[in-house]
Amino acid sequence: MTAVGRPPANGNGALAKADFQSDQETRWCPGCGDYAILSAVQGFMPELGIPPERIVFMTGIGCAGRFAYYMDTYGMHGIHGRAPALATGLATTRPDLSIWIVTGDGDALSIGGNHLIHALRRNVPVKILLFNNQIYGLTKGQASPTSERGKITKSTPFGSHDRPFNPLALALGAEATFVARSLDRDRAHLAEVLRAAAAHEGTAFVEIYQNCPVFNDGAFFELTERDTREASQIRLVHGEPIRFGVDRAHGVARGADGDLQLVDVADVGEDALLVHDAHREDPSLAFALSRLADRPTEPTPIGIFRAVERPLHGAAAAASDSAPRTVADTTMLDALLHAGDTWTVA
Amino acid sequence: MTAVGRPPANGNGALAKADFQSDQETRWCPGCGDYAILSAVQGFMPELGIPPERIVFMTGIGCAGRFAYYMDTYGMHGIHGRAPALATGLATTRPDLSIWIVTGDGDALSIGGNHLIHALRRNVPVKILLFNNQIYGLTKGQASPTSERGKITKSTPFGSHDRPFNPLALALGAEATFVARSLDRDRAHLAEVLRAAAAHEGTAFVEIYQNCPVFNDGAFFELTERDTREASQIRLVHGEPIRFGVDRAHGVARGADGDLQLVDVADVGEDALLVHDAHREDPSLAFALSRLADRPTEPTPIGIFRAVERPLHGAAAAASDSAPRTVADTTMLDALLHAGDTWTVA
Amino acid sequence: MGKTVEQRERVVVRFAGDSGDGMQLVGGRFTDATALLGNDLATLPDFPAEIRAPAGTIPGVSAFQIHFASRDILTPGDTPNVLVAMNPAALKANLATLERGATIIANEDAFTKRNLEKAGYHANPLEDGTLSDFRLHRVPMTTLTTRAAEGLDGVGTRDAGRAKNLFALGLLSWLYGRPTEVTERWIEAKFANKPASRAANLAAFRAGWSFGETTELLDVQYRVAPATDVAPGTYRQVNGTTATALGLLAASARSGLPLLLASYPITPASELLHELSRHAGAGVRTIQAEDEIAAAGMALGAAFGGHLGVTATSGPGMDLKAETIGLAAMLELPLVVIDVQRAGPSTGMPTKTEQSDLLQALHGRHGESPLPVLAAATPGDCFEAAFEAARLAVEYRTPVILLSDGFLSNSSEPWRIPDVTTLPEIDPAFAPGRVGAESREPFMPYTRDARGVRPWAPPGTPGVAHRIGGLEKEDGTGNISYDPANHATMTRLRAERIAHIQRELPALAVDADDGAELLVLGWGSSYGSIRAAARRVRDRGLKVALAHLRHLDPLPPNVGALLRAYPRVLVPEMNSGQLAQLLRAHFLVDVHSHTKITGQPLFAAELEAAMVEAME
Amino acid sequence: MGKTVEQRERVVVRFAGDSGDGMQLVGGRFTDATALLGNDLATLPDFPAEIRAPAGTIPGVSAFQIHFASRDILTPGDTPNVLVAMNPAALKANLATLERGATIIANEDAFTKRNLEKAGYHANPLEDGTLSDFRLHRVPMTTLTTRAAEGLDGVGTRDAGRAKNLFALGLLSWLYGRPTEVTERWIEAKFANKPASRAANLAAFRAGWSFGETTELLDVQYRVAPATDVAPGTYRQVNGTTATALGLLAASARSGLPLLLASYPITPASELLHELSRHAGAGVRTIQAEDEIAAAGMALGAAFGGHLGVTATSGPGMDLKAETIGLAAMLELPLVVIDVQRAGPSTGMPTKTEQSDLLQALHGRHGESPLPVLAAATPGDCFEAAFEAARLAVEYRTPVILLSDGFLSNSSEPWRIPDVTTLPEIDPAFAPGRVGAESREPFMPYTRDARGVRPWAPPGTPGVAHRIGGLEKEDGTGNISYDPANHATMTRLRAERIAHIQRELPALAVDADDGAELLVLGWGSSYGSIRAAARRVRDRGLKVALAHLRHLDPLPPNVGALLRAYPRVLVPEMNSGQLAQLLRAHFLVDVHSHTKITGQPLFAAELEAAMVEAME
Ligand SMILES: Cc1ncc(C[n+]2csc(CCOP(=O)(O)OP(=O)(O)O)c2C)c(N)n1
Ligand SMILES: Cc1ncc(C[n+]2csc(CCOP(=O)(O)OP(=O)(O)O)c2C)c(N)n1
Ligand code: SF4
Ligand code: SF4
Ligand SMILES: [Mg+2]
Ligand SMILES: [Mg+2]
Repeated sequence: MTAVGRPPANGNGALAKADFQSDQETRWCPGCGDYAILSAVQGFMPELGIPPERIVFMTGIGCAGRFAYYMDTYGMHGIHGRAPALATGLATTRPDLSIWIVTGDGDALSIGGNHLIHALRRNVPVKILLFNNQIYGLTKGQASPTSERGKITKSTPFGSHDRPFNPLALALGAEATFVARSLDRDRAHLAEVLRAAAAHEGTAFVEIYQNCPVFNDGAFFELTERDTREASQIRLVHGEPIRFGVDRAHGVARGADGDLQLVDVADVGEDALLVHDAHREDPSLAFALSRLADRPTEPTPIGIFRAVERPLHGAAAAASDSAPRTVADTTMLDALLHAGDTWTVA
Repeated sequence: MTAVGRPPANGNGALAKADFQSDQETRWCPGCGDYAILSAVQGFMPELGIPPERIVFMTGIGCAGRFAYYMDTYGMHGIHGRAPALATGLATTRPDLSIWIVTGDGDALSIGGNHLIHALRRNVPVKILLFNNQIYGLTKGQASPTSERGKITKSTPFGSHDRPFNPLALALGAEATFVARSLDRDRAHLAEVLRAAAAHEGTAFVEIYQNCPVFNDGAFFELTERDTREASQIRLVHGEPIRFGVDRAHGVARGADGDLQLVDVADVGEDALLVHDAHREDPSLAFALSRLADRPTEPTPIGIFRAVERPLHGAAAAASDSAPRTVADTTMLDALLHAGDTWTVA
Repeated sequence: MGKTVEQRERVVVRFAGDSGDGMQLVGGRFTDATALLGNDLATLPDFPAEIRAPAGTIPGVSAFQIHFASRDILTPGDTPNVLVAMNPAALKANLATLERGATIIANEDAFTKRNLEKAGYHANPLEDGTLSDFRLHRVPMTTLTTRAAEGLDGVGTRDAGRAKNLFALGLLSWLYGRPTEVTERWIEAKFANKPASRAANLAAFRAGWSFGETTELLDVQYRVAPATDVAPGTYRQVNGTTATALGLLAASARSGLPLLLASYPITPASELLHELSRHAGAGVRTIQAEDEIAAAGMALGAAFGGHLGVTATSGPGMDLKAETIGLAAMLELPLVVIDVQRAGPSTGMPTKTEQSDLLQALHGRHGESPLPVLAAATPGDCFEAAFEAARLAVEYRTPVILLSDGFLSNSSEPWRIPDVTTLPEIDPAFAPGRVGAESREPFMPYTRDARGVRPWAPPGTPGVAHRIGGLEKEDGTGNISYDPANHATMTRLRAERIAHIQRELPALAVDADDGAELLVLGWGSSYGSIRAAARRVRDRGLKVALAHLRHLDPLPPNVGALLRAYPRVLVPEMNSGQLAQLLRAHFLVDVHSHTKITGQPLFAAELEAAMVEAME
Repeated sequence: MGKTVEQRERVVVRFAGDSGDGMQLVGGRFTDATALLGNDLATLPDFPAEIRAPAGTIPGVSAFQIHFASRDILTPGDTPNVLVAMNPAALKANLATLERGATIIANEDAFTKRNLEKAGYHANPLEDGTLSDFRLHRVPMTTLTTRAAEGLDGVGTRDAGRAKNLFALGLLSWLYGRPTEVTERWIEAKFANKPASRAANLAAFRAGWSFGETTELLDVQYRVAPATDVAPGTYRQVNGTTATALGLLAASARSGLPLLLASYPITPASELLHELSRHAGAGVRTIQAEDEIAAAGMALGAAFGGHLGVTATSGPGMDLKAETIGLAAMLELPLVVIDVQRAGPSTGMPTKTEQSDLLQALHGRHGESPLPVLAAATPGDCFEAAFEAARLAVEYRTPVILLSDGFLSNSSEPWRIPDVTTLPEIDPAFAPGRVGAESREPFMPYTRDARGVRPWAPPGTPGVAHRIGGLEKEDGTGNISYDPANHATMTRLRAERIAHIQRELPALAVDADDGAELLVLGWGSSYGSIRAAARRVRDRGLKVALAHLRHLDPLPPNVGALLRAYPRVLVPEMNSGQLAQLLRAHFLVDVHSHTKITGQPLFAAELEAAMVEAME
């Protein structure tokens, strides 16, 4: 990939969207949700105020994985499912960089599941954008770990018979410190979530519902299309009672058994509603919210489920360094070589 | 491994513990918790009323992995972390077998994490016994994904700086249908949990706290030793209010913010206590319980957190078979070969 | 006004258009009609690498090539006699493959300013003389199709526009006198409950045909007589994927072992997963695993349970399966691993073909873990190769690697359907169960028969329960052993068992002109190209000997003798000379490599040149 | 009563006992004293495979062997002159390795009925004449140790009992006149804040010494004079693990690149992770990854960021790293992969040594992905080999595989500490940043210098931001390309870059007697045994030529010529002949293999025989 010109790397805020657009022709299918996400990310980047050369996009394999080529930053299009591992190596050694992972539902949750949960557990300072289209796009339409049960695909002609993952619940079970969900077709909301993710010090996990018009068209229309979205988007706002629906007539409250349930505000009154708290140390509330909707075809929470700060991977090591981060100089090396008992032969 | 004699495979209940003891000399360190677990499992097996030749133990690599050699059933000591994959292939094709996986905290949660979460998601009919000693035993003492932060090990001389997994929370985030925890040193409780696991149709995930006297001695003594266990075991019993502690003076209740908390029964009264419900469809309660204790050095729930039935992996496929499970006979094969347009050259 | 009809022995037609233009569909239909007419044929789809690159661009071009003849043919053909170009990009992308004098049929409606730009043309090649060396026919296909569909009820102009590929099909069907019924029947069936589309497509197809019939534009019509030198029997068309699936099904039927395929999707191996997923009725279980490691593990787990365990993948997946294949080698259990090779290294060029995984198949595992490696030669041969791979795996209790490639899996040819009763039986020879006193005797899972094969006792068999694992085991008992001498013994026994397979392999057959001084030894999918090249060489009156390896390890018994029997040996490969290296190491013979690493199949023409050169 | 003192040129002592008896500790102390005394030496710990097998059983035996001499020596010795047996199992497990006449010093207290049974003895070998061919000394070590510790305050009988290994050490130290201060100093330090243990151990050590001094039991004392033929310099003891760690640290220092080691624990490679984890102070980062795939990925990610990325593992882990190594080959980024080979296949025998991963290192990836492969020859040589691996990786932007093995990593020898200023500088030659107008020029990440090496521009470098990946890329720009000709070009360029390394390799040195007709060509850890065997062969007055490969791919320039220069070539390997296969394929020379696959190092004696036989 070739790099086009840019302002001197003085980190000044004068950056524009164009500074993040590479010269590569985008190669997604017409109407692919990835276009909207790319545009939203490129549009948001200048806000970071970080010069493009200190930003890195690392991706796995899949349609989503092509993302790296379209950002005029540093980028690595790695191998399938391994972006979190590659990024962990980079993040551990280069705390000065802003590192973003772009991955798909198969890349992150099927072959890459182990690296994902360990990156979350370690709280590696990287942002993970999971483009969830509930299908394998690049390989032309097989079931993914987020495909609904019964889905007919090339690999499941009689319907997928496995229960899908709930990516947010999985992340929360894996000790994630920042967990959010947004939509390819809601640029403003997506930008907001990206902003919060960027501000988060540790691993930020962002699931983005992304439409694949070719192999799984309309999977998220309930949440994204004008006629239905108002009724089905449950927008989470920290510190506010959780209301949603036409005229915000509905809300989320705790039932007698302690489980969360959807209620009519008219019946229970505003005060009975659950007030969203994304900063709670205990992930149980965020987990319960992530289980509210089984599939994105019913009222589904979007926004920031959880955001708590916790020590970063590598931080402790840095602290434990007896010397400042450095490479052994001649003297230090000489000392290392001579450590322990030595003897001299004349 | 050689097999010793046994009663004809008529599945009669006349089996005894001895029928499950192989002729191999056990090779764990003196005092290892694995001995107690092995004895408990061998002692429980006859209850199944299944002839040993229809029982299979599949293990990964680690001290725990040696388990397979000591059971006089069929067994495979596979490769590190892959037992769930091997077992899924067997379970999918051999529903007539009772399949048990024995794995360690490194085997299951480090290298094998991806297979574990996918086995749970699929609800493969296997029982998974995770011997959690919070250390790498076989490789002589490195940190494991369940080692506490700050632990000094051979691989972490300055203390492990990563947050450990909570195995039960991870399993619940991965759609597990049966999740339980027991102790190497509480044979009765362990047998009870094994019984429930065996009765569960889908994937049963059982974490067993196991003492490694050589590399991590006493990690669970708070929960297992006479002087402390009464105060720190929170025994979960379905349908009963959750009480624990000396004179069962303490209990678990929901706080004003909806989070679970430990309370004095005297203060809140028995009625305020949370009544355990392992059969709830929504895993949120089980998840909250799994987060009650951060480490096994404080009051910690043991027993069955969650047990719900859900379609088994493969079941749907079985149903979808247009023919009964069979191999193509000559006619069927002939038909398959001639499918589609054909033409004949004389 | 009658048209002259000319006979042709062989013709290569290439349909090229935008991904959205339905060229693969047209190719498939033309192929079916051609097959039913009795020509021999070979086809090669050429997909774009991208999912769906921007319409009208070069990366978006999708093509389908068919080579058909009145004699048996061996490849999809190096260069087309006729190129059907549905848009400027399709023309530009394929022009280089044409020889001067070739025919180009272009949909002139698509040569708009916008499309020309997208294809990177500054001027219209249909007008600026670019094509003066070719026989160009400009046909306003879109217009004619729309007109043909006009007034059909329910048919909008969009439906009509989309049917222009059927117009092209009709035109070519006329040009080569292909039967029309089969195509019309197909249209009827395909669009049974989409009357509008059915009407539009039928109209377009017929319009294309009558356009050829009536206009002056095309003055000649060609005939390619049915092939006469074809063995009698019932035929069908298969690509390598289908043939592989059928071979595995046949092995399942002849062994009585239910088939489990566990795979993780990867181009171009995914197709096998798709194909076998549809055969639950034949007792086939398929699992889309979470990754390739799991896929191999699931197949091995099923094998432990007494099933026929198969896993299929491509290069990157082979890397990941290595450890499990090594376990299978240690456990001595049957496991069929299919590697549909593609252009590497790393992600490489997923949609392009290559033969560069041979040495990995042989050595891509730690420790001494020999196993049989086979390769398929043609799409149809995938059937026998897959059957043989399964047979060796089951009868020798070993993982077997079958090498196919992207070219084989996608390209198709007529295939003579075998008589199932003539297929060999595969004997799993399970260890018998034991009861009572007998069952008190220790069971010895690592004792061996004359061939060095150990007993296979799946769970459920009474009286022989046992434990196996990846640690070195004691000869006979299978108990864990660290004894130095035992390790040496077991290493030898594992190797001898695989080597033993050589004894039952037929001698490698040679197709040699007497007095030939050059032996051309190939393997895998280059079979057709090598034969075709040899035919040309022979037509020149030159002499050559041909042999083609299915078994790469162990090799057939006579390979060494063969290599030494000819002064010169040429080994053509789509890699940097991997088989050559193997042969040199085994036999110390200075074989010469002809290598090509472009992601394309070998071409008969270049091989012809290489052979002639090797003779000089 | 004075004792006779005899001079010895070389002695092999083997300490053997139960895992719990602290034999490794005793061996280490004896080795330190021996090193300080100025003998040349080589040691080999021999751990039990089990974590801790039942006390007193054969699988529970742990041994430590040391070979020391007044001349330079090359191996830990084939057979011990003195065996110290702390219990019956230790005696039984090691008896077979002794030649008649050898000395056995047994702790008779441990030969109880129970212990004899555990070891599988029916009668007491100390009494039933089993040992009549040996010089047996029965010493009641436990009793004497306990007695020595009696009355020391705070010392219980348990402490005392545990100290018996120090008694044995004291006795052997007397027997071979080892300095005592160094050992006493060590005890003082080690048990600084455990006064009871300190007292008990000191007492035991001194008791052992004076037991030798005073009793009639041992009438001779031996002396092994300091080695004289040792090059001047400052020495320390290193095992292969430490030397590798130091080599990587040196490469980090000389390149200015901070070191990141990402590994997943596996025997015997874990030690390197443990060792480097302690060097955070030198800017070393270590990560215990979740698996080997992640470990390789993390190291590669760090390399992308401009660090020295290293990952270390053993066989099973190599299988798992294959895909990432292939990516590194495609990205053309530096990556050092260390394979500490162990006995395979599969889990095999984790604690035993082997050389069976060579062909995997060369071919264990899909597609054409050549990379440099190196091997270390001795524990000390691991320093240079690791440094060289890092140098090639950085300067040629390539993954490099360094082959070590279980024997090298555990055994130790005196090592001459190099003068750091004489170590070559390693130049990362990062691409310079660009600002202003210049930065508007396209940056070309896949242009190449004269050696075929591309620019390395880590993130953070202004004006040269770029994207790389595993798909085939266009020569120069690095843009994704499916162009057939480009793929051929890039495949060639990747291969030529690696081949170019050969030009800078020194010719392979030969140590040849003039007129020698046999060339013995080895690689890796068999170096010492081959030299030792050659010495014996030469002592017989026979002639032989020796050469040892560090670079397996590319090979040094003169290897072909060398092979042809000798009528006979012998290639000894701890595998089934993998280097031999490589040489035959490259040079069509009929080299002869001497192979051994027992999990043990090659022995000088067996190699001596093999050489003599090869000469006949
Ligand atoms: C090791 C390996 N296995 C399989 C593949 C084939 N492959 C490429 S992308 C992909 C999955 C794509 O699905 P997803 O991650 O959801 O991304 P999407 O294309 O939907 O954006 C697969 C299976 C590969 N490239 N490498
Ligand atoms: C692919 C692979 N990597 C690494 C190893 C080495 N290894 C064996 S067991 C083990 C971890 C053991 O820890 P755990 O799973 O907790 O089991 P435990 O020994 O504690 O019972 C490791 C890293 C291996 N055998 N295979
Ligand atoms: S296949 Fe789906 S996800 Fe991939 S580019 Fe096309 S529309 Fe987007
Ligand atoms: S190392 Fe620990 S877990 Fe392993 S056998 Fe010994 S005591 Fe048990
Ligand atoms: Mg997807
Ligand atoms: Mg453990």
